[in-house]
Amino acid sequence: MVGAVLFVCGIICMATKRNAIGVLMGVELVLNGANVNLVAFSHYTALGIDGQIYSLFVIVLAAAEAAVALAIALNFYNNHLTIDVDRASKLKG
Amino acid sequence: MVGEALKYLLTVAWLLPLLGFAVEILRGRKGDRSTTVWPAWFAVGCIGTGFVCSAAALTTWVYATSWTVLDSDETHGDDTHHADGEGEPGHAHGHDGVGNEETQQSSTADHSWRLTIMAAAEKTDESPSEDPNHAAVPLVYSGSLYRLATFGSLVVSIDYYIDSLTLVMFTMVTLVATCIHLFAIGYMSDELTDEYVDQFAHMSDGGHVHRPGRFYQFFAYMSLFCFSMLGLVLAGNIFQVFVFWELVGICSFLLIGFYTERKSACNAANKAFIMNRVGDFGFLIGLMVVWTWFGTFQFDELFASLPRDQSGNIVVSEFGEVAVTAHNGEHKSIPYSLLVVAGLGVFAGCVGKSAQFPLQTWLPDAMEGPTPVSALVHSATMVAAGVYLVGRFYPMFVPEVLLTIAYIGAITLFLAATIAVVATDIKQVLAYSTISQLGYMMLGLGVFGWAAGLFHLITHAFFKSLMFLCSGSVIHGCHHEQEMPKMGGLRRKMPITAFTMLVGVIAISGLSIPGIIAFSGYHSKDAILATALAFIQANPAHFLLFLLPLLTAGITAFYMFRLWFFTFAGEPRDQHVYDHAHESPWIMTAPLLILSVFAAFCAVGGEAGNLYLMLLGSEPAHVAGGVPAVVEGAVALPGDGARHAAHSTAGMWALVAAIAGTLLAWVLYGTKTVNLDEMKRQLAAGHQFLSEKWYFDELYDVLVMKPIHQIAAFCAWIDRTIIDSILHSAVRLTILVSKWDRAFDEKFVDGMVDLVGRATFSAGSALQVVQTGRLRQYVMFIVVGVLALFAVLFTTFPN
Amino acid sequence: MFLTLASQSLAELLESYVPEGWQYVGAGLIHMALLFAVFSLCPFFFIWMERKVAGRIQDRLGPTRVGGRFGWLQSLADGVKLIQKEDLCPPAADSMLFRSAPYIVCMSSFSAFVVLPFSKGWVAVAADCGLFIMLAIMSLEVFGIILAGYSSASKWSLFGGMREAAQMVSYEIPMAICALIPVVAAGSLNLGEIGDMQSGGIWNWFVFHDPFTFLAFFVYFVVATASCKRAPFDLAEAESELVGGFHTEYSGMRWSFFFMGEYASMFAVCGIASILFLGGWNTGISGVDSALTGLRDQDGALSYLAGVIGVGVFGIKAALGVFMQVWLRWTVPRIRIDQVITVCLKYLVPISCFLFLGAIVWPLMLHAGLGGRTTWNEPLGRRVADAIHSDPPVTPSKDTDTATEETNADLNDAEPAAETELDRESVSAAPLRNTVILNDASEVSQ
Amino acid sequence: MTGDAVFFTLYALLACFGAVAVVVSQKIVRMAFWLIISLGSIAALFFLAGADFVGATQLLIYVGGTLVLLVFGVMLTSSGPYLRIDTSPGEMVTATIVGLLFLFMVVGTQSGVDWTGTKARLDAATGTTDQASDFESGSEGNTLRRIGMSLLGLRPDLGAAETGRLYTGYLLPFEIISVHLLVVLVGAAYLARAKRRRSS
Repeated sequence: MVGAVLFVCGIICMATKRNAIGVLMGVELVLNGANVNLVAFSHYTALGIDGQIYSLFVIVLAAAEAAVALAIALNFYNNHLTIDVDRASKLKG
Repeated sequence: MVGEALKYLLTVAWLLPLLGFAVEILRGRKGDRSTTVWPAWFAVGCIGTGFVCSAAALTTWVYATSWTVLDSDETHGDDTHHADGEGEPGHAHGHDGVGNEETQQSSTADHSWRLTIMAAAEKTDESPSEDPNHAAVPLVYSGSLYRLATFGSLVVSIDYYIDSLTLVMFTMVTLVATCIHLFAIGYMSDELTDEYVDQFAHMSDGGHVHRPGRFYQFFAYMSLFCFSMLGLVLAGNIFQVFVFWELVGICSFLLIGFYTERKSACNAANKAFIMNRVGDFGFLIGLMVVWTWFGTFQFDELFASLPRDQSGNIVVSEFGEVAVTAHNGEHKSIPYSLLVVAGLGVFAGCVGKSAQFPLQTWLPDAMEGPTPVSALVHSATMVAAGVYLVGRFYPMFVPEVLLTIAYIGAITLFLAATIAVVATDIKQVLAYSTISQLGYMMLGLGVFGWAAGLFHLITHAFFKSLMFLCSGSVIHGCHHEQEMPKMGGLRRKMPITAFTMLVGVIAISGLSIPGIIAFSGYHSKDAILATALAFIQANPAHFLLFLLPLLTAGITAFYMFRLWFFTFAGEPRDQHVYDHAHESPWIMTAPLLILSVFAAFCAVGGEAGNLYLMLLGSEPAHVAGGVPAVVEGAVALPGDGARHAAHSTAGMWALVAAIAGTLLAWVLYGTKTVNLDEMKRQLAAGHQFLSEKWYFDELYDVLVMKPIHQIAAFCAWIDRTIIDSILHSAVRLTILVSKWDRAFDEKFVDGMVDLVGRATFSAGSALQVVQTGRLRQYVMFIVVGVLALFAVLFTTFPN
Repeated sequence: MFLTLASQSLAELLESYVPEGWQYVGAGLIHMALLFAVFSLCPFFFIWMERKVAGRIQDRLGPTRVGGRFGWLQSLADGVKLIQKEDLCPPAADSMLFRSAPYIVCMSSFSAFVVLPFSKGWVAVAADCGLFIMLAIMSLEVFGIILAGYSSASKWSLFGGMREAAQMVSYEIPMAICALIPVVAAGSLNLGEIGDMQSGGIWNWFVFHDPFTFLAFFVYFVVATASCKRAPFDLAEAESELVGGFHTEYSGMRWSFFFMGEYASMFAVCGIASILFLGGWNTGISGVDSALTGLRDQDGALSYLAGVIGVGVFGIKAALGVFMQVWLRWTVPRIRIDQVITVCLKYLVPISCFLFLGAIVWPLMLHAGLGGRTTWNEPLGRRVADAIHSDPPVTPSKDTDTATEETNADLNDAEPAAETELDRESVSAAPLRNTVILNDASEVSQ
Repeated sequence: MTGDAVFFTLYALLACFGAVAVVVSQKIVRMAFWLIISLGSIAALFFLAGADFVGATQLLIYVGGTLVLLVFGVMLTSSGPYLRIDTSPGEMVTATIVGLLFLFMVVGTQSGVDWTGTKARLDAATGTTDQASDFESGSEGNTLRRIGMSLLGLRPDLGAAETGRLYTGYLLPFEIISVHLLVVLVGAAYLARAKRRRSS
């Protein structure tokens, strides 16, 4: 349930925030929603510690992803002097 | 396991030169390539070890047959048979080997022993009443070393076929080759430099060619040569023989053309190679026939599959067909003519290899190669290969083929001998003598003197290599002077060479003091002549087959002594050459001595001697008894008995001829009684005719070149006038078609393609709207998509 | 994980006095009070101590007026004064963040004490990875500081906050590594266990465990000083350049919260140091330690007394550490911010990594070389075995003894601190062998 | 209502509230703040779920690391004093609608699952009893060693020690993720540095 809420909030955040870093936060939220479920399963079902280990990996990967995404955002900012993702429409067909 | 031991020994002896070749050609390139001498010693080591191995193998074999093969002639038949009984392992294996033939076929096992002439053995079982001589079953070990490939029922594999002939050949080849290698170390020593000046290779500016020495290369080729020859001898199937046959050819090509810079050398190499191709074409035809009708290349299976009646004749049905049982047991009948074709074809290969009558002209030109090469080519390896193959393939030859062989041999030997009489180049003389001696062998084989022919092959190998080495030593001593008229009196300068040469000359010209001392050539030539005599006694129509060799025996003696007198005796004709002449170093003379010993005494005892009996030990079963003429007009082949009967007379005639020739030579060249130039002028026509080699090259020119040129011109005309016009019209037609085609393409095909392209493009531009480049809209898309998906899921699968 | 107050002994003590069922509540309350007292009092004490020490170092008297001749109550007076001050919030500031920042700082540095044991068993949460949790919680402090610096719309604060954050984040790395070194030696993250391991004799302290821990102690101390932004690493709040750094705009109670947080974290890191390296609540004299252990085994008041003594010892050690930091502050000059970062990233991190490696390799060398043991009193192999194998230990037998003999080496790479003394180790022989087998097999399978 | 339940509800609500606040708040730094609240309470949930190592990791890495990183990013990329890029209300509405739909769907799915039955079947299937033993052992949340060992490739909790069977743990993923982190480090450094060179 909590996981679901977090997940959805994250998605909405990703969907609405025009700030690149806001989008990042949304991603973090989504990942945490997943983590909550993992840990919950590891606690209440027979998933054992595997769930915890998965969530560990998820956390680490999220950190890495955040680092890279932030670097990208910085780069983007220095090229366009903004981090509004809507301006990042170079790929617009 | 006698067979095991033999196999391994011979395989080692066979493969060692290959190793030598590889090492020399690869390592030789490195380092101080042109001034290092080790490749030579490496090669000598390889081939020498090979000689030791094969000698050991020979001894092993002799032990295996418990010396019985070396007993006297009359009983050797049973004794060999008996020897089989004693040579238990091989024999026993042979039996069960035959018992489960299929497994033997399927398994590449080297242990698959087959006593090949089992057919003959069984024949003896059927008819114990027969004369034991007919039951002479050669002791043969054969098997497969390595299976290369299997095409359907055709198994291409590296087989070995070991009988006494193989062993003797091995020993001979390795021994001679060793001596020649040793000799070559001395002879080729002037290649040991970075700046080899080739006096005979002229450049466009008239200067001499300067090139780094090719010492290591020479020895690498020599090793490869020996390897190929040994493989040919060891080969257990005709296909393998063919492979090594070609290898020998290419080696001879490389070695004859060793002085690449000399145009003559290149031409000679090409000539040799092309002439061999002509022969090999026939060989291929023979192979095809054999494969098509016998379905195998294995010697043993081939021999076993030919049916022979009691008298050794090939059974021919009234439809002129021969019912053969193929190795895999199936029966089919072959047109007798095809057997003839196969025999002739294979023999054509031999003709090319051992320079028989139509194709003999390459051999004298092959003198362009270094003298050791000539020695090797003429004695042990190249030309011997042809004769060996004839001997090896003997059981497949039907009488007609044998007759052809005999006539070819006869013609060749006379022709070559006559040319040799007038040749002045020392090596040319030897070359022609070789040709004629080869003719002798062919003749001997042709007139059903199997052992005799091969006997001569061996002895000839010894004394011919000896004489070539001597001439090499002379040439070396005289600084590459080959013209005999410029020599003379050299025996004072180079005594060893002169002495050994004399031995060789006596040997080849078959001189002897009967009953007291006789050199090898005497015995072997006697054997051949005896066979020939017996042959013409059996069928007098072919009397030439005895007369020509008899005559030639005299000529041989004549020109050989002419050579000796020219070179060594008398007064020096060219003072300059004489002054600079010198005896060769020991490394060249030692082989001479060794070889002279063998040349003199290898055939001691004649037909009762070890060598002959050894060869006889593997004589095809039906030869000993001789084959009577089945139908009127066919040739009858004499047996041992007839041969012995004819022996004494033949020997006597031969001796007389030889002595006559010798005396003539002495009179003409030894003493100054006759003025040679005078005689030459009187006999100008004949002399011209002979020294032009019977105009053979011109003959070929007229017979082959001119027609080819005219045909070519005719073809060219056809091309230009007819074919070109056809082509042009075709081209125009094509252009028309292509015009139309182009229209079709542009209208229709391109239209289709464009349609696809436009469709894609419009679709893309339609989708372009979706591609907003807005990250968050993408997210929305994803979410909505997932929603839709789940909605579909829930609606379709309500729990 | 409900807050299980480690109050068994006190509960037993109370059993006889309070009605059935209430003793836990009572114990809980008492401990709450104690903890709160400690948390809120130690900053006061340290502030006073700092001022006195500073005065002494600078040949002053320091505070003398308030409360007796040593100015005991100086800090209290300061506190009162701060409370009286007006609580300003700049108009341009993001007021919510501005207000909440001090609480974050204070809360994070105080809640670090939750897992810090003061004496044997005297710990709020006997967490198995206590050290880890502690570091994690203390890392939250950075965030409060950033928020503070950012939300009070002022250059000084922004600069200060940025520098502060950069400095603390980068110093957390070597701090964690240095803290891991004794953990490697101990084979446990549980602060309580780590403390128990060092009982009995000063030579059992991890400082003297091996050369690497010895060096690591000093490195840790430096890094800890830097990570509580104490001098000489306090450029971020240098009064001379940035007028107080990130808390320029703060005043009154909120401002004092920052300082309470700072002192609390000072005490926390020093507590960590004293547990990890200096034997925690163990006096370091073996006789006394064994006596205290005996005392603990008694029930009721005696064991409680032992606990209190432990608290005293621990507090003294931690306070000494804090004193060291104060001393440094007034003796060493301040260094530039780039130097600060350089020192951290270019020197301290490599050094600590090297020490970490050394600490890992050391037991192996020790075992291979002297056949010696890396810890003196606690059979760590037993704990590994239990973790692997929750069965009750099997009875020792000859073959297991011999078997475990050769398993030792492999065990070391399985878990560096898995050195055991033979008599205790045979207890866990069978599981140990299993470990080894599993270990090798799994490595192969990887 | 046990203490666990109390704390769970408390933290769950806090987390959800933080998440929602992240969504609605327009200032990027406030978003970060609320994100901290949310993630911190999620860490607390982890503690409650007996996964205190994971919880601590969450605190250390997310709150102490990732979020600080984010705020750094905010500060480095903020052109004005308080950067606020507002989202158009239309988007907001659509996003909310879609999100609510999604939420509804997920919750529906969740509630549709019979958890106890699933757990029973899972236990029957895997036959693992470690959770039970974990509960008995009283020291709930002491998953540290087991996690560590499974990262080293040992799975004693699956009863490998008894049976000697081999459970390859997470050694390989562990190594992979370490390398991955290194790569990310280098890559991020490169990106950030490259832009500096270009801007200067």
